[in-house]
Amino acid sequence: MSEQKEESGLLLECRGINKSYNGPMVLTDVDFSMRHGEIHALVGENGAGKSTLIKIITGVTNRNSGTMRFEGRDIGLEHSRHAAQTLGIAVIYQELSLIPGMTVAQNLFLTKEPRFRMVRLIDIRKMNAMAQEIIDCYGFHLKATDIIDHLSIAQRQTVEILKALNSKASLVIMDEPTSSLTSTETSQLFDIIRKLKEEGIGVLYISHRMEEVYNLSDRVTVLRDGRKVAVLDEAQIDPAEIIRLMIGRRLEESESHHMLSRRDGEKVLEVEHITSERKFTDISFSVHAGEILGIGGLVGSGRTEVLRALYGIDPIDSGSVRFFGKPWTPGVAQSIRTGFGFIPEERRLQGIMGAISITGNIGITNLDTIRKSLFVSDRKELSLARKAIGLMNIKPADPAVPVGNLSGGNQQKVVVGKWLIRDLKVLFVDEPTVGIDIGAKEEMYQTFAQLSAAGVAIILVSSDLPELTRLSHRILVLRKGRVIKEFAEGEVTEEDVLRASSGLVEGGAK
Amino acid sequence: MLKTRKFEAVFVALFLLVAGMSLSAQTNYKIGYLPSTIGQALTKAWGVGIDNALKAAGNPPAIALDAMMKAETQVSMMDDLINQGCNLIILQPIDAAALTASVKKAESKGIPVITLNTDTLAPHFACVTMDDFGAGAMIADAVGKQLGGKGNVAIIQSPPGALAGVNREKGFRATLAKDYPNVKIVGAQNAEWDKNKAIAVMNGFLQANKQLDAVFAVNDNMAEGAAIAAESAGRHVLIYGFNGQMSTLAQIEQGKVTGTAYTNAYDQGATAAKLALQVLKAGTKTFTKTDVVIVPPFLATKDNVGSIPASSRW
Amino acid sequence: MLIASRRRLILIGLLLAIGAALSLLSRSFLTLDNLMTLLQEASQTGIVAIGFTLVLITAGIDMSIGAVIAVTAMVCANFLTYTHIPAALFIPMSLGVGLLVGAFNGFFITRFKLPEFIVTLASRGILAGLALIIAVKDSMGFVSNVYIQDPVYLSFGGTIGPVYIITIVFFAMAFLTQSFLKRTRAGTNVYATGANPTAARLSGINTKRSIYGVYMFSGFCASIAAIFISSRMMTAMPDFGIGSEMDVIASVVIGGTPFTGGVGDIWGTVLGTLFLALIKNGILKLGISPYVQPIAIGGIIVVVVILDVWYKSYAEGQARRSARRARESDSRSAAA
Amino acid sequence: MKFDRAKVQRLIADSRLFIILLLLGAILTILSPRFLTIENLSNVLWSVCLIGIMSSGAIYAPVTGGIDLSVASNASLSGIIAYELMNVGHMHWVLALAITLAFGVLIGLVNGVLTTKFRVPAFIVTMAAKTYLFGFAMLVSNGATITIMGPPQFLAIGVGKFLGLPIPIYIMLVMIIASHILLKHTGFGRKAIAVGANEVAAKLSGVDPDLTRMIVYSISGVTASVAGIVMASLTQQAYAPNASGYELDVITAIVVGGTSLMGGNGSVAGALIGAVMVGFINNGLNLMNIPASYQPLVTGVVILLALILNQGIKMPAFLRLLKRA
Repeated sequence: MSEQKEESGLLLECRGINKSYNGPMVLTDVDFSMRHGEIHALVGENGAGKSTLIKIITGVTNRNSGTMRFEGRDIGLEHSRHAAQTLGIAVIYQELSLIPGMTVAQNLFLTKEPRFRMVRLIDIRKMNAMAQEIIDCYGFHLKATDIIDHLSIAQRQTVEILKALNSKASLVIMDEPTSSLTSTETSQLFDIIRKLKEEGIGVLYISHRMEEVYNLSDRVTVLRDGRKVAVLDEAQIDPAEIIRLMIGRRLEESESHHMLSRRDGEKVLEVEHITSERKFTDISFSVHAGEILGIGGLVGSGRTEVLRALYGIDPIDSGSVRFFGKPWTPGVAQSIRTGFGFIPEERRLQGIMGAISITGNIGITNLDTIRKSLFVSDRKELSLARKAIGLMNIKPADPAVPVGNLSGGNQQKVVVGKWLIRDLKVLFVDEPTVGIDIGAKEEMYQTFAQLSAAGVAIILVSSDLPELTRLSHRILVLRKGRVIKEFAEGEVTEEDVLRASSGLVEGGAK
Repeated sequence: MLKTRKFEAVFVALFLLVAGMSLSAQTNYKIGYLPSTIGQALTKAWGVGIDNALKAAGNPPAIALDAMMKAETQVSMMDDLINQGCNLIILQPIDAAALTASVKKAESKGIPVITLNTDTLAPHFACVTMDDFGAGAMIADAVGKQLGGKGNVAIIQSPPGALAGVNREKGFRATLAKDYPNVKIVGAQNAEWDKNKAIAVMNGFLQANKQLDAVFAVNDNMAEGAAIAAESAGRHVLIYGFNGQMSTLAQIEQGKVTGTAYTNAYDQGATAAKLALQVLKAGTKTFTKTDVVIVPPFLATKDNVGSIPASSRW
Repeated sequence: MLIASRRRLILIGLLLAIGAALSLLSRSFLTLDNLMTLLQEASQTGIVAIGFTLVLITAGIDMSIGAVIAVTAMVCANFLTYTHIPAALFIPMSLGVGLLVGAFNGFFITRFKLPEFIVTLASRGILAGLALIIAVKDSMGFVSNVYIQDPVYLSFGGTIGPVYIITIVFFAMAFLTQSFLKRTRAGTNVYATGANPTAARLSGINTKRSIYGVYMFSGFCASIAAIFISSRMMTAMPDFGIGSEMDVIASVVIGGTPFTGGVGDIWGTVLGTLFLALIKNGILKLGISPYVQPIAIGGIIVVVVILDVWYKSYAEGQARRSARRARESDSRSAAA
Repeated sequence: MKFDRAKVQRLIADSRLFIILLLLGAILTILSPRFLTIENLSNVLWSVCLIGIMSSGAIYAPVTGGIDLSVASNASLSGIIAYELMNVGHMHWVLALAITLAFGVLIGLVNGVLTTKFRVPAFIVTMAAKTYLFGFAMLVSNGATITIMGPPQFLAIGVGKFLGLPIPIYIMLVMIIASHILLKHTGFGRKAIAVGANEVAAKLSGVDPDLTRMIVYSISGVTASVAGIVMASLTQQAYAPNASGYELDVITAIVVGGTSLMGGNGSVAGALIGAVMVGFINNGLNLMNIPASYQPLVTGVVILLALILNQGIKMPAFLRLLKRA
C-alpha cells in the first residue's frame, strides 16, 4: 500500500493505530491523515473498523497504541470525548443526537447556554439571538425558536451541523449523513459540506454510497478488516476500484448498463385509479409474476404510501385493486395470508423487534403457518427460523439471539428472511439497503433476483438510483402523488429517473 | 373555544343533577358524621343509629364523609365540615393526637364535637365510647377463667398506631399480666383489620405453636378469619373477637367463634345523636371538660348470644 | 410551545368554569375560609408534586414519596420527644431524610439499571417499615403519637393574614423550580435526560447526575410537605402520606406532564393540583353520597385527560401537517 | 462439551429466579424449624393465592408495555356483585358467577378501550378505574360489610379442600399454568409480546395492536374478578375496600418475576415465584413472631436483592459497588 509521505500542517494525523476490545484486533497499524479544509471519505464494509477509528478520534474509546496529532498537538493515549470536543472535533451521528421538545437554539447551546453576569441564569433572549445569527450566517431556512419535533430529518441534520460549527469545530465527522435524506436534501447537504470546506473546516465523511464519495471527496481512505488498504487522491477515485479495494473480490459490473426488460408472466396485481386523500391520486399499474417493478420519486412523492395502502395498512379512498384477476380489498392480516410480503423502511422503527429473538421475529409474521388451532408449535417455528437463517445466511446463525444485537445488514436479512419461508406472491420492498454494507447489499440483490426468477412479483421503492435502475425490470416514477413517467423498455439512466422525479419530463409521458 | 363551552355544558349538567340532591338538606340542624371509614360494619351501624335518632326528632340525616382510614383525610374533612357550617360534628378520631387540633378548631368556631370510641387530647363536648381498654380486660378475664389460669394465647393485632385496637390489646395484656400470670402470650401479629390477612396470621400461629389455646383478635373480622384458619387446620382454639357484628354473633351461635365484646352500635350512635340534639337546643358552645358517656359492652358467648334481638344486631 | 400554552388556557378555563358552577351550587364554597382550606389542601399535594414533576420529566417515577413523608414526620417526632434540640435546628436535618432516600433510589436506578417503578416501590416498603420502627412508643411498646406543642414547629401550620404559610411556600417553590428548569443549565439537562438520554450523554451531559438530582429533589419536597402536614395536625403518624402518591401522580398528569418524559413544567403541575383539590373540595360541598364521590373524581380525571389527549393530538397533527406542506414546497422549489 | 456448558449456563440463567427462591427458603428453614413443613408451605400458597390469581392475568398489561392498577378494586367489586346476584337476586350460583366474570371482562374492556381508542396512558386509566370502581363497590354494597352465608357450593370454593390442599391453591395453579400456555404457546401470547416489543413492526406483521390490548385488559379484568370471587368465598365476606392495596403487591410479584414494565417480555411462572417470595417473607417473620413493623422493611430489601441477583449481578460486585458508594 502506498505510504502517505510526511506533510506539514496536517489537520489530523494518526500513525500505527492499534485497537482490540480484549481479544481480536479491530484496528491493526492504521495510518490516517486529514488536511485542513479537505473533504475526506472513509469507506469500508461494516466491520472494517471505520466506526472504531472514528470512536478513537473522537475519544469515545482509547487506542491501544499509535500516535495521534491534531493541529500539531499530540493527543495522548488517554483521550476523552470531552477532550475531543474542546480540541474542535465534532461528530454528526447517524442516529440524530438532538433533544426533541427543545428549540433549535436550546439544542445549539446545550450545556453552554449563555448566562447573565450576576445571576447564573440562562439569558434566553440572548441565546435565541446568537442562534439566529449563526443560522443566518450560513443561510439555512430555520428559526432559532423552532421546536425540533416539527422539523424534517434534513432540517434536523442541518441543526446538527450548526451544532458542530457552533462548537468551533475544525474537524467535522459525518457518519452516513445522507442515509435518511431525499436526493434534494442530499444535494443541499453537499452544498453545506462544500461551504464548510471553504471555511477551512475538514470534513471526514463516511458513506456506503459510492456516487457520493465520487462526487464529494478530495481524498478517500479505504479500510478492510481493520487495516488501511489504500488512500486515493481525487484523480484516482473511481467507484468500481474503491469497491474492489473494499471487498477485495471484483463484483461483476452490473452497475454500468441498466437495460429494462418486460416480463409477461401472469398479472399478479392490477391497480386501477387508486386514490388516497392527501397521499396519492389516481395511481394505475400492474405487476406481473416474476417482475420487479421499481418505483422512483422523491421522498414524500407518495411511493411508500402506495405500498402501505396496497399492503392494507392505510385505507384507499377510491379506485380498485385486482389480485390474480379477482377484486381485492387490502388488509394486513389477510394480505399476509394470501401471499403478500412487506419490507418496510426504517428497519429499526418498523422492521424488527430488537429485544426479541430471531425466532420470535420470524414467528410473528408466520403465525398462520406455525399454529395449529389455538396453539403455536415451537418446533415448527424454530425450523422456520433455521430455514430463514440458512436462506439468508444470517450471522450469527443462532435463532435465540435478540435481533437488536445483530449488525444492520443481518437485521435486514431477518426482515427479508421471514417472508422467504412463505409461499410468496407479491413482495413490497421499501428502501431495502439503507445503511447496510456492500456485501449484505449484494446478497440482498441476489435474493430479489432469485425471488423474481421464482415468479414472485416485487414492487421496489428506492431512493438509491443505481439500485433502482439495476434491479428493476420496469420503473414508475411518482411525483406529488401521481405517476409522472413510466420507463417500460429500452435503456434508462439514473439521470432519466432523477429528472422525472424532479418533474422535468420530456414529452410529458404519463 | 367551542371545546371549552362543551366542557362547561358537561359539568354544569353534572352539577345541576347533584344540586337536586343537595337542595333538600336545608332544615333544622346540620350535623356531620365523620367516622374513620364508612366501609365497616361498626361505622355503618353507628351511622344508621345516628340517622334514625335524628329522623325521630324531625332532623335531616347527618352529612356522612369517608376518611378512608387516613388521618390526613379526616383532618381535611373536619375543616370541610367546619367550612360547610355544620352545627355539630360526630367524629370517630382515627388517632387521638392527630385529630385534637381539628376538634379544637371546630369548638373554637362554636361547633360542638362528639367523639366516638376514641377520645382526643383536648377537652370537647362529649365522648361516647364502648371503653376499648375495659372491654379488652373483660375478654382477658374470660380467657383466663376458661383456661383455668394456664395456657398459650396469641393476639391478632390491628395496624400499629391504630388506637382502638391498641387500647383493646392493652386492656387484654394488662389483665392477663395482673390476674393470670401463667397464661402465656406466645404471639402477636398485625392483620390490618383484614379477614383474609388474619387467616394467614392465624395459620402462622398454628404452625409456630403446637399448643395454642386461645386467640384474641381485636376486631370481629379478624376473629372470623382466625376461625376459618383453625377450622381448616382442624385445631380447636378459643377465638375471641371484638365489636359483635351480626356475622360474628351468628358464628358464635354456630360455635365457630367463642365470644366477642358486643356493643349495640345502633344505641351508641343514637346516644350520640340524642346528646347532639340536646346540646344544640341548649346552645352551649364552650366546654371545659369532656363528658364521657360509656356504652358498656358485654361479653357475648354461645350462652347469652341468643338474648340479643335481631333488631339490635348490626 | 404554543400548543402547550393553549392546553394550559383550556385547563384554566375548566378550573374557572367548575369554580363558578360550585359557587352557584353551594353556599359554603365561595367563602374565604373554604378557598384558603382549598389552597392549603392543594399545596399539601402540590409541594410533593413539584418534585415528582421533575422525576416524570426524566421519564422516571417515584412511588416512595408518600413513605418519605411518613419517615420525615417520625424523625421530627423523635427529635421533639427525645431531644431538646430547637425545631429551627432539627427541621433542616430532617429534610435530609428526603435527600438520602432520593440518593438511595438514584443509586439503584443508575447503577443497576433497575426499573424506577419497582425500585421506588421497594424503598416505599422499606421506609413504611422504618417509620413504624422509629415511631415513638409508650411504656408497653405500642406506637403512641405525640401531641406536638413546640410553638416554632407549629408555626409552620399557621397563616399569614388569611393565607396559610404552606400555600405561600408552595407558590414560592413552584416559581423557583420553574425558573430552575427553564433558566439554568442543570434544568435544561433534566429535560435532555428525559427526552433523549443517549443524545444528552453525547452532548456531554452527566445524565446520572440529573437522575440522582431529580430523585433527591423529589424526596426533599416530600420531606418539606411532611413538616407542614405534621405541624398542621400537631402530631406525626407512621402512616402519614402513604397512599397519597396517586393524588400526586394524578395532579401532575392532569397538569400535562406525560409519562414519556422530556416535556412538562411546574405551572402545569400547579394547575393540576389546584384542579384536583377543587374537585375533591367541591364534591364534599354538594351533599352527594360519599359512595358517589370516588366515582365522580375518577370519572372527571379520565374525562379531563381524554380531552387533553384529544386536543394535543389534534393540535400537533396540524403543526406536523403545516411543517410537511412547508417541506414539500421547499423541496419542490429546490428541485425545479 | 462446550455446547453442553452453554446449554447448562442458559438453563441456570432461566431458572435463576427459582434458585433465588430456594435460597430464601433455605434461609428461612434455618431461621425457623417450623418453616419447612407441608402444612406451612401449603399455608403460604394459600395466603398468596389471591395475588397469584390476579397476577396470572394482570401480567399481560406490562407485557404490552402497559399497567393495570385497577385489579384490586375490580376484585372487591366482583365479590359484591356475586353476592348481590346470588343472595339478593336469588340466582343460581353458577349463573351468578358467570355474570360476575362477565362484569370483570367489561371492566377490563373499558380500560382497554380508554387506553387504545382514547390514547389515555394506561397508568391514568387504571388508576382512575381503581377510584371509581371503589365508588361503585360502595354504591352497590351500600357501604356495608356483607357476610355471605351461602350457597355452600360457593363457600366451598374458598375454604373447601381437595387432597388436603385448599381449593384456591388449585384454582391459582390452574390459572397460572393456563396463563403461561396462553403467553408462551398461543398466537395471542405472541401478539401481546410483539405489541410490547415494537408496536409498528407488530402491526406490519398483521397484528392489531388495539385489539390485542383490549383483549389484554379484558383478561386482566376477568382474572381480577376470579380473584374477587375466591376472596369473597374464602372470607365469606364482601365489602368495598376488601382487596384494597393488593394491586401493588400484584405488580411487585410480576416485576420481581422478571417481567419488564417496558413490555416485550413476560414470565407467568416468574410472577408466581415473585408472589411466593413475598409470601415466604411474611410467613417467615410471622413464624419467628417478629413485629409487624418489620415486614414491609424486610420485604422491600428482599425485593431489591432479588431484582439485583435476577439481573445476574454477582454478589461481590454488588458489595464492591456499595462500598464505593
